[in-house]
Amino acid sequence: MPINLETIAFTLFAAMCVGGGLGVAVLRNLFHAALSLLLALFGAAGLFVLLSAPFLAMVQILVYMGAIAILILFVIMLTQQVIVPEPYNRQWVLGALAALVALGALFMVIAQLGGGDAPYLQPQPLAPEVSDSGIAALGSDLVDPGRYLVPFEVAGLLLTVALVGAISIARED
Amino acid sequence: MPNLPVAAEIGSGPNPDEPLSIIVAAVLILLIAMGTLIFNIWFERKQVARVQDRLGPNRVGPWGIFQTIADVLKLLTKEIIIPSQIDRLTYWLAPVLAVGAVIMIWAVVPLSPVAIGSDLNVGALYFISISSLGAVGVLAAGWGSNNKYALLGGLRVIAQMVSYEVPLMLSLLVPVMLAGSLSMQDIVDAQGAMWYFILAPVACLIFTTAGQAEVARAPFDLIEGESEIVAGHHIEYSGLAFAMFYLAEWLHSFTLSALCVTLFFGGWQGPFAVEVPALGLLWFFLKTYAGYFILNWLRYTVPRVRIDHMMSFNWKFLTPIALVVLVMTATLEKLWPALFPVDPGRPGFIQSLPRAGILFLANLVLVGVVIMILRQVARRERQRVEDLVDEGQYSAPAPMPEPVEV
Amino acid sequence: MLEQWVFILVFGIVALGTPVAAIIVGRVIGPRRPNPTQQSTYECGMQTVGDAQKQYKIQYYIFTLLFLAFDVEVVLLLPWALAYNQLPLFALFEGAFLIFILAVGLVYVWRKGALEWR
Amino acid sequence: MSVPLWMFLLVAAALFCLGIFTVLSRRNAIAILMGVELMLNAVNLNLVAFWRYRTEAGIIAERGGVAGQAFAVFVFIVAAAEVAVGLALVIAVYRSRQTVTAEDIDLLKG
Repeated sequence: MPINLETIAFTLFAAMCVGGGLGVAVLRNLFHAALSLLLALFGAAGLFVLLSAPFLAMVQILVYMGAIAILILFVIMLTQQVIVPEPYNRQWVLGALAALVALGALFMVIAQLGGGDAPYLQPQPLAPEVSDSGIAALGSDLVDPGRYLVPFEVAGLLLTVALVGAISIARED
Repeated sequence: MPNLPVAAEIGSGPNPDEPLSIIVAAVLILLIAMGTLIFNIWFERKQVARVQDRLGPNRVGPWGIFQTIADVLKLLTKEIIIPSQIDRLTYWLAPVLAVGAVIMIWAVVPLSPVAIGSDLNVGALYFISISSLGAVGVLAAGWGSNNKYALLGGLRVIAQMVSYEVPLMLSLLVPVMLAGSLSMQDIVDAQGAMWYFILAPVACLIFTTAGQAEVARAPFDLIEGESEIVAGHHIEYSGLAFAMFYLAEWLHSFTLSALCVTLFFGGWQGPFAVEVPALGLLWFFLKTYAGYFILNWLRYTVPRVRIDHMMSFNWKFLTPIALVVLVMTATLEKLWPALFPVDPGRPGFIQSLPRAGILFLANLVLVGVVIMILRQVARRERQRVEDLVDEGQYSAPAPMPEPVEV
Repeated sequence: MLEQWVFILVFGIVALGTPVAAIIVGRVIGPRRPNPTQQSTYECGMQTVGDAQKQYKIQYYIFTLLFLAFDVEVVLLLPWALAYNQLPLFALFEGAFLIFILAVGLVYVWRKGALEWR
Repeated sequence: MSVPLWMFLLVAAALFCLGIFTVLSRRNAIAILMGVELMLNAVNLNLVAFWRYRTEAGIIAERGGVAGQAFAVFVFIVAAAEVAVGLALVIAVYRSRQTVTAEDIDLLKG
């Protein structure tokens, strides 16, 4: 891997991602764990930019960091069990084992793909006519009856149902 | 005005072979933001003094223009008091995030046809995403200070910020739809013939109102309700650490004006702006200061809103109207080309007239309908209160006692 | 396309570095004479009782929840609005229907009285 | 692009496994939800990485060129809905039982 701005940025964001994820897994203070989750999500947003999907990167910041993370921080404040003496349950060794096994399995699958030299792994240049990285194409695909129209409307329905459901569950009466 | 040669290079796509030019441009934009801020604080203090029939700063330098610099020097020599009960990581993260998020918005604000930090193809989305990061800073300040007032103030301001972000985003969709692009420079370019304020006045008003609430300035400055929650989330900060929150708020207010100008008032568009880019810079700042003046005027004229009213105003008034405006604009965008086919032979201004006329009239009709509905609701509310009084369930408050002469 | 983000990266570092530098300068230049009274939590001159990290009203959560729903809806509508002028007339009804679905949710929550601040 | 695909996949795999560990081992229900978010994010990273590396030039503007991005958008939405309902349940349980520890929530054990 040559050393240039792109690889440096990749290393930075990948470290943020993994480091943040590690923080979520191990930090005792739940509020710090949530901030660590923010770091991981920000790293992922950076990786999306590197993958030429700036729209998703911005959506990641807007939805995950701006809304979901705030919701999580709110509930941490509401439930006030921020620092507990024992953050892990009895089966944490089992959990660690399962995670390691999964990592090993995924690693073997990725190893099957081969290194960066395999020809089909070379990234394709984005077509010059889509200077917007495919956002307009995404827009027309989302409302195309032959493609994602049904998921598009169902997503709206899901949101409404989740909203109504969550509010009736969370309300006092 | 200087011609900003370096930023001009960046505007046409930064040169990766010259990392220095990027850094210089970044520092230049930071200096523009900070320089205007120093001036803005004096400008606003002078203006509010006039509104309140005072003189305002008038000691340091001519017309007190160096007052802000003196203030900065004073803050520099103040002690930064660090309370002993804080959560260190969160406490220090908060001011950094609050300021950083606001400054970062300036990366996508087009200052002139050639001077823009980075003309991202998702510029408008970048702006709302980054400004939503500021909310995390507020929450961190509230929680990290380990102070009840700070936490309550933080929670309040978050509830306010996130609520008002909804109409803000929905009204942002209107210029995006009209221009067919998320890039800020494209949105400004598309307003060459006609400002979007004419095409979408209601969206502009919603954007400004929601933006003012998002910045948490009067009449939506509930965090500063001194009698209730002292000073909000930044109560435990002092010295330059407090100045960071102060800076973030004032810069955010100016940024809001700049964004409003970019999205609805043609940004740098003006006579000869395309031919002489430096002139674009002049138009941009003229418009932005005009907007800033009006926002400040509102700020010091309208009394503070109560929190329940503020939430109702957002969810029961602004958000539904923003949804209606969006659907209305979408409908008319499909309608007007069918009624008035585009004639490419005509100049741009004439061409844009039918579209502007139809959209503007529709907006006027919408405003009329909304006012009628509001009057209906107000009449019903008055009737309800009168009925309560008649039934004896509610009595008017006793008159104030006469002041005693001493 | 990626080149434009180089500036954002650099500018982000500059933007975050500014407050960090300012606070460090403030701590270096400013005096530092800590004492227990000065460092205690501010509470209008009273002794602070207990931690601040207590339980707070559910109302804040409900408004954030509403925000989340509309936030995600805007994400769905953004590509639609962007591509709108190239889309057929049919797209108008699809977008309007999505807005209608969420508006129904808002009206339901409104009728239920969850929008009242208590 | 000078970063090969497998490195992105590796980051996603690490994130996913950290998510698994968090979900299986944490006692706090909110932490478990955070682990789920990590896992969903890893999935998104994979979707976009494969989209970027396997979509051929010129196909973006045509039909199906942005399938990876579209899927990722739907994952975002499902994640949002999941977290909204999940946290509402946490709050409801907390209100009735004063706990957010997953092991203590055994209402169905009789």
